[in-house]
Amino acid sequence: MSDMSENLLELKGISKSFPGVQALDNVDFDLRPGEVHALVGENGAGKSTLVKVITGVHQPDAGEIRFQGQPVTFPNPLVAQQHGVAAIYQEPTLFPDLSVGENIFIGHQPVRPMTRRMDWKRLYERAGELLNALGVKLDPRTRVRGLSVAQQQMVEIAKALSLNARILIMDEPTSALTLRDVEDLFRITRRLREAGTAIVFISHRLEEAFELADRITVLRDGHYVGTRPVPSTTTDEVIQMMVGRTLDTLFPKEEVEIGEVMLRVEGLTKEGLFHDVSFELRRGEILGLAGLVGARRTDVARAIFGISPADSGSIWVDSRQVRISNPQEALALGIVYVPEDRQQQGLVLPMDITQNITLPILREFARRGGWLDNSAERETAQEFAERLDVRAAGLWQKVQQLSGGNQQKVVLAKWLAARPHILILDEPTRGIDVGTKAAVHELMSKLAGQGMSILMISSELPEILGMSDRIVVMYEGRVTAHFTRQEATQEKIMAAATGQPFSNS
Amino acid sequence: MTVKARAVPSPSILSGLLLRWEWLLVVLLGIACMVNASLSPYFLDVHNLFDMTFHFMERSLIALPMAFIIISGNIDLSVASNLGMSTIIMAASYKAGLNIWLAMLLGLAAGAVGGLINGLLVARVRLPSLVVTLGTYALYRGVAFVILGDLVVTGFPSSFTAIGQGYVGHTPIPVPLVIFAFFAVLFGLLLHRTAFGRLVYAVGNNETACRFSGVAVDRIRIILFTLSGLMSALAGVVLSARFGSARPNIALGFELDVITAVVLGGVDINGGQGTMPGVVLALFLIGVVRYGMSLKNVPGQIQNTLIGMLLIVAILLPQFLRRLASRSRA
Amino acid sequence: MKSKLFVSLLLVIVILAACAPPTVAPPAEKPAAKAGFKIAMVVKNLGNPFFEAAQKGCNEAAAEYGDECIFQGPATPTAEGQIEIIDALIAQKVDVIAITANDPDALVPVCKKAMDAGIKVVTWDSAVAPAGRQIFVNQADMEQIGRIEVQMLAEMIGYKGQIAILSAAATMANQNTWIEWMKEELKDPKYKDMELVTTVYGDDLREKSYNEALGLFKSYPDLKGIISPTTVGIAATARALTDEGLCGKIALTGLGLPSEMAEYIKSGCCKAMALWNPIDLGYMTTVVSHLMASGEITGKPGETFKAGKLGERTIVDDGAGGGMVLLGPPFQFNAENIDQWKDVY
Amino acid sequence: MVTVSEEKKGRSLLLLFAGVREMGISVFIVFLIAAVSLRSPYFLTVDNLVYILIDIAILTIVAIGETLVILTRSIDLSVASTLALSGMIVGMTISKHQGIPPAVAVLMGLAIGAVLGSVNGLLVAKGRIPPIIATLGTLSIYRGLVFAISGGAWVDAHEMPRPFVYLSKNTTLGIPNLVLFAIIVAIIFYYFLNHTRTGREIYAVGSNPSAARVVGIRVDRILFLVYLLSGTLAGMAGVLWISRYASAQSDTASGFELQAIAATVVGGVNIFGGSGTLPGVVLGSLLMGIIVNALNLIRISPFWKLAVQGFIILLAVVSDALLSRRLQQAGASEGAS
Repeated sequence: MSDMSENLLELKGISKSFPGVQALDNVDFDLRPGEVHALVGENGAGKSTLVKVITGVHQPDAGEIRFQGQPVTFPNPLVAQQHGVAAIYQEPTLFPDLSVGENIFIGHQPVRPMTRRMDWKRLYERAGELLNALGVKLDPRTRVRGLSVAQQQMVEIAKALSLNARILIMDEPTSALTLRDVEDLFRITRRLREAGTAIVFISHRLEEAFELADRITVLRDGHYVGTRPVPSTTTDEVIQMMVGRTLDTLFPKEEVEIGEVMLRVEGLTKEGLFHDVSFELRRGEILGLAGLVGARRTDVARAIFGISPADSGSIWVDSRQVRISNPQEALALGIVYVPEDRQQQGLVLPMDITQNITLPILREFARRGGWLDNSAERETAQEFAERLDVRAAGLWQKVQQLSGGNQQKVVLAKWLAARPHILILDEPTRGIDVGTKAAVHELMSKLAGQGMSILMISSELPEILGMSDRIVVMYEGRVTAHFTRQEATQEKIMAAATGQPFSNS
Repeated sequence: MTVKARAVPSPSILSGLLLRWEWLLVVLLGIACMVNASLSPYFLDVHNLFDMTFHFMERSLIALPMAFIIISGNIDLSVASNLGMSTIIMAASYKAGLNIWLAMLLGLAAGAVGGLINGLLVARVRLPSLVVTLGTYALYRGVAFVILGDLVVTGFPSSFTAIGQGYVGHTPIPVPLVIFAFFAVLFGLLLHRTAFGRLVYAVGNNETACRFSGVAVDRIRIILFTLSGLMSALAGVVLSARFGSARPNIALGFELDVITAVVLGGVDINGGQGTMPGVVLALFLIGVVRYGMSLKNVPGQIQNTLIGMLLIVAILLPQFLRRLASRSRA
Repeated sequence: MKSKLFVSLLLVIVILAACAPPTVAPPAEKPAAKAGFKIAMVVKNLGNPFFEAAQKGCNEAAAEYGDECIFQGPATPTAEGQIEIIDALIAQKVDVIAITANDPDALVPVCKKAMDAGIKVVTWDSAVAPAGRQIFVNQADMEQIGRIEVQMLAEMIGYKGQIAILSAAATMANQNTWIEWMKEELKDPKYKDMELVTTVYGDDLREKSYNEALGLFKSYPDLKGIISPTTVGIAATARALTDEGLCGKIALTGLGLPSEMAEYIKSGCCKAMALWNPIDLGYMTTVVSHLMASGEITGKPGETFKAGKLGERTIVDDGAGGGMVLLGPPFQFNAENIDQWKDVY
Repeated sequence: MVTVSEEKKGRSLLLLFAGVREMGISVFIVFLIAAVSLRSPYFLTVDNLVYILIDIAILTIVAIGETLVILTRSIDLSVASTLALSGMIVGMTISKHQGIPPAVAVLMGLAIGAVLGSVNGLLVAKGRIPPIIATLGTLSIYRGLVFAISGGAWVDAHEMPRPFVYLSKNTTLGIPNLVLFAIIVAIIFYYFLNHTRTGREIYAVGSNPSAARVVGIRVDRILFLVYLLSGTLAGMAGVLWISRYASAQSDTASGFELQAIAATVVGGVNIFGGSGTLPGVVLGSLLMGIIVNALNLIRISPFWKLAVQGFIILLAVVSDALLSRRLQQAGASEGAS
């Protein structure tokens, strides 16, 4: 392990700080050809910063990078690229207006030797070859705008391949993927490993790290904790390294009494998106909405919340039929929606915690003539920030300075402050660290216990199984199954979610 | 609230205070006054100083809602054309025999409708505001010409012209200045002290998150553009009262002056940031600089050049200082 | 935030107050009794050839009479810009303001203000409405200019065919008056075969006038003649005629600067045109301004004076109860005389 | 499996997509032409169509420069002032040195435009001033400089050398020179945008600036370049302008920037960057030219022109937006299966 010549890339004593944050503190990391090296840690542990140091986006304040034993610096992404470093990020960094083929070759498009003219024919041929090699059926002339996240990831991988990458960094590539897509990704990853590519794999799903990786390195709060070869370590050990303690249970759903029907959806249809969706949600119940990415669960939620209302079908709240044509009306009925994309849809990043929490209920603090009662506003924000244990220097802190987990807490605080009866959560724990995840689950359980009705969209089966009282499964815009907590199994849900025939005993 | 000491420095009070845009403008305004006073003996005269404000009160009235619109992440290029259209509708209906005050209300309503159309196209059809108002920029001015052609409306009653030419009682304070002061305070309070103002900032910073938070984004946009149209019409009332006449080419080219002032006032052209005091200071800064140059008989074109330089230097200066500061820190 | 707002508003007031100390500071410069008047000539916009020529006359007369000629104008021809300038001139306590107005009515209030401040208001070229002026230096009789242009064009096209007018902006007082007189002249039976089909506006912008001229050629294929009573318009039209090869097919006349039009007059594109001498106009305006300031004339009809190199003049009635000085009949330019004028203005 | 479910269908739809920006405006232009032809038979003559092409040549050149800038999510408000300043400097030079051949005059214009454009580029790329502010500033500054260097004087027809005045008037191979200039510029920039790496990087920067940085595109350089090119084209347009109108003045082309932006936007360039094609922009300029020409031909009152012009621009933009949105929705529902 310590043989220098064996290492393709070696980082020693890397430190990096940003105003107010020590993102990396004396971190070591090494990478060998033909291995998958998983990098794990809670959010804010410094994984992404380390990746950006390797890809040349950030320059370390201290420390040394060795490539094939030689010290190097990566002053910009281009130099890193020239050393064969390629990266795939959680959010695909593609150009929506350009074609798939162009995206693959951006920055190193094939040109005719003399004229430097773009060789479009060769570009599309080679792009087609790369996509074929990955087993992806995608026309390289298609525009990227409109592709699914999974398709975009594949374009990213093809892009990395086109660079003949010797080091491929995958930063949370699976968080937006369905199980099936993840399997594809793993298949491709293994193939790359066999071809001798060194792969850095970052994921918050430990089971994936164990499935794929040869070694696992753990970071915590910007510090290096340790590296373990996979066969000789356990999930428990790695979790302990990550959080510094053992976790008892991730899914603490308590049994609560289920009350009357709070929300009933009947025959909800939106042309081209979903058809004839029906289900009901009771007081104190957590209803899991399972399915693959692209099953149009989010579209159903958006229809209920009034962001893009359905074409036909009816919604009943508290046994009254209602029309919800915009979020304001949903809000008035006590329905709130916590979107999956926190940064874009959930938060106003440049504004402070107070202002974010009170955004939907600002009118409550408006006195005569619209005058804002700042102290009342602050009190409310304080109350809910405390209830959710938001960690920040103060309520005045801008949300963009908070960690991902704390941002999610602010989003939840915002919606709880609106005192909803019906809470729709869209992938509530996506991309947040283990500790916050547990806190979110605990909170959901508590809220249900207080009589709130929760509709939870989740692509993580353990979460669905652990948290839901009942489960509705969708496939391609249609409801394909209903299960109770007792009858649901991973296999049954998966079958329904992939549109396969099943027997519901 | 758990205040976990996560080495986040609270913004340095000193640098925060010193680098506030408004202070920069105050300093520039002070310098402009001193330069003017030393260059021209006529500058330091109560009457002249107050009379100076006559010339930019109309632009200032439009700048108030423009600041809102830019903070909300949009822009309105049609203000001057809308001013022309609403003023001509007012003047033409007065000429047709309508009572001047009713005509004025009609003009204000027309301006509001013009703004409303902009708002509807932006909020409902979801077109970029720059594109929409570029179209109505031509359309509204065109409507003014359609209505009045090469004619002129004059002979407004003196009770009306007093709005634009008069003084408050026997003081040297012009009526337009008072009108502007009233609306500046009103808009300042609206932006900084009310729920509506807060929502304008929020929409300018992240429209999507606002939609997902149940904020009536479309309604806010429509209200803002309507308000802009209304204030343009009001500016038209003041301007035509000051002229004592109205022609279709009234206020040609005001839009760029207004945007310049708002941006100089520290409003982020990309939305989400800016203050009313900053905008008011910038309006006075430009007014004073222009007046000083007029007193020295600087040709119009050269005046524009200097204002353009002022804009660029004022935007570059803080950045330059910040870079210097960070360099010295490093 | 509240305090911030307050403080800032307060600062504005403080600065305004600081700028304006209670004692009226500036030493009121009493104008010298006889000579050394400050005469401000305000034009429609700077960079317009016609007015630049007038400035020569202003400087010439100012030098003769020992006055100072302040030449000012806005960047674009707007009333707003002129008002701003006039207000600054009032603050400077100039002795005379001589204006050619972008908008005759909009300037009245500020001109009245100038007169209230004891400043003489002279208007020239494009007059301010009677309420806002003390005397009008008229380049030529409005009626005469309008009629002459129709007569010249009629000669060229043999009193027959469609004609059009290409004017400056629709808001220009002088052009509009001339056009009224042209229409008046056309009522004469001898023009019964001539038809005025349209009036278009080039806004005194080169390219707009050019395009409007082209538009005329296209939309009226039978067009025989164009009158352009503006120096920008006639030059642009001549250029358009040349480009389209229509010289000789469509006749052109109007008011033009010899320097700009020399080429086209010689090529026969514009056989004849008229204009007064803008240098003389600037000169005359300045002389009248000087005499108004010194009190030698008051602007009443009937007064006579000697206008320097231009000789004796009498103030006549302008038809609105005020005084008016006529520069003289417009001068007609043609291929024979253009060479001696083209380098003058 | 990652697949486009029905590949064939998807592709035909996407092809339609790619063409849709130009399709919308093309349909609109055809409709307009048909409507005007009914009112004026003269409209559809070769003579008139050539005239329209000559008329839009300069607009097209400036709009192409503007397009490059808008593609990167920026805007250049200073094009008209750049045009005027370049025109004035060149005009003053050739009036003093009559021997300068027209080609050299054009090159001078290009060079002056390049300098002025690079000032914008520096302000935006290095000074990090928002584009709209930087060019709002230079709009006034360059315009003032025109006045300052000319002292308010003007250059007119008889001061210009003959060959220069005829530059814009003559034809080459039967094609009017002005049109030829526009065609050459359009071809060069079509090639540049579609067949060079740098051209594609312009789209990339506008499409996703942060991703552009990640893949190693020098965003600052691209920004600088587009302003440089926009200025260069405006500078060249300035020379053609003074040749065509045979005069250089301090108010040359004032307000032309809004026309150029309108042509660009009507031509389907997304004001938020990343998408838009050169043929679209040419069609946009053409539409603007047709509107002006048609309004003259159908003998509309001069007072109605502006209103009708504004109305048609709005109509074109609104219908284009609604059309492409409908197609996008259709596309989304297809892709959903």
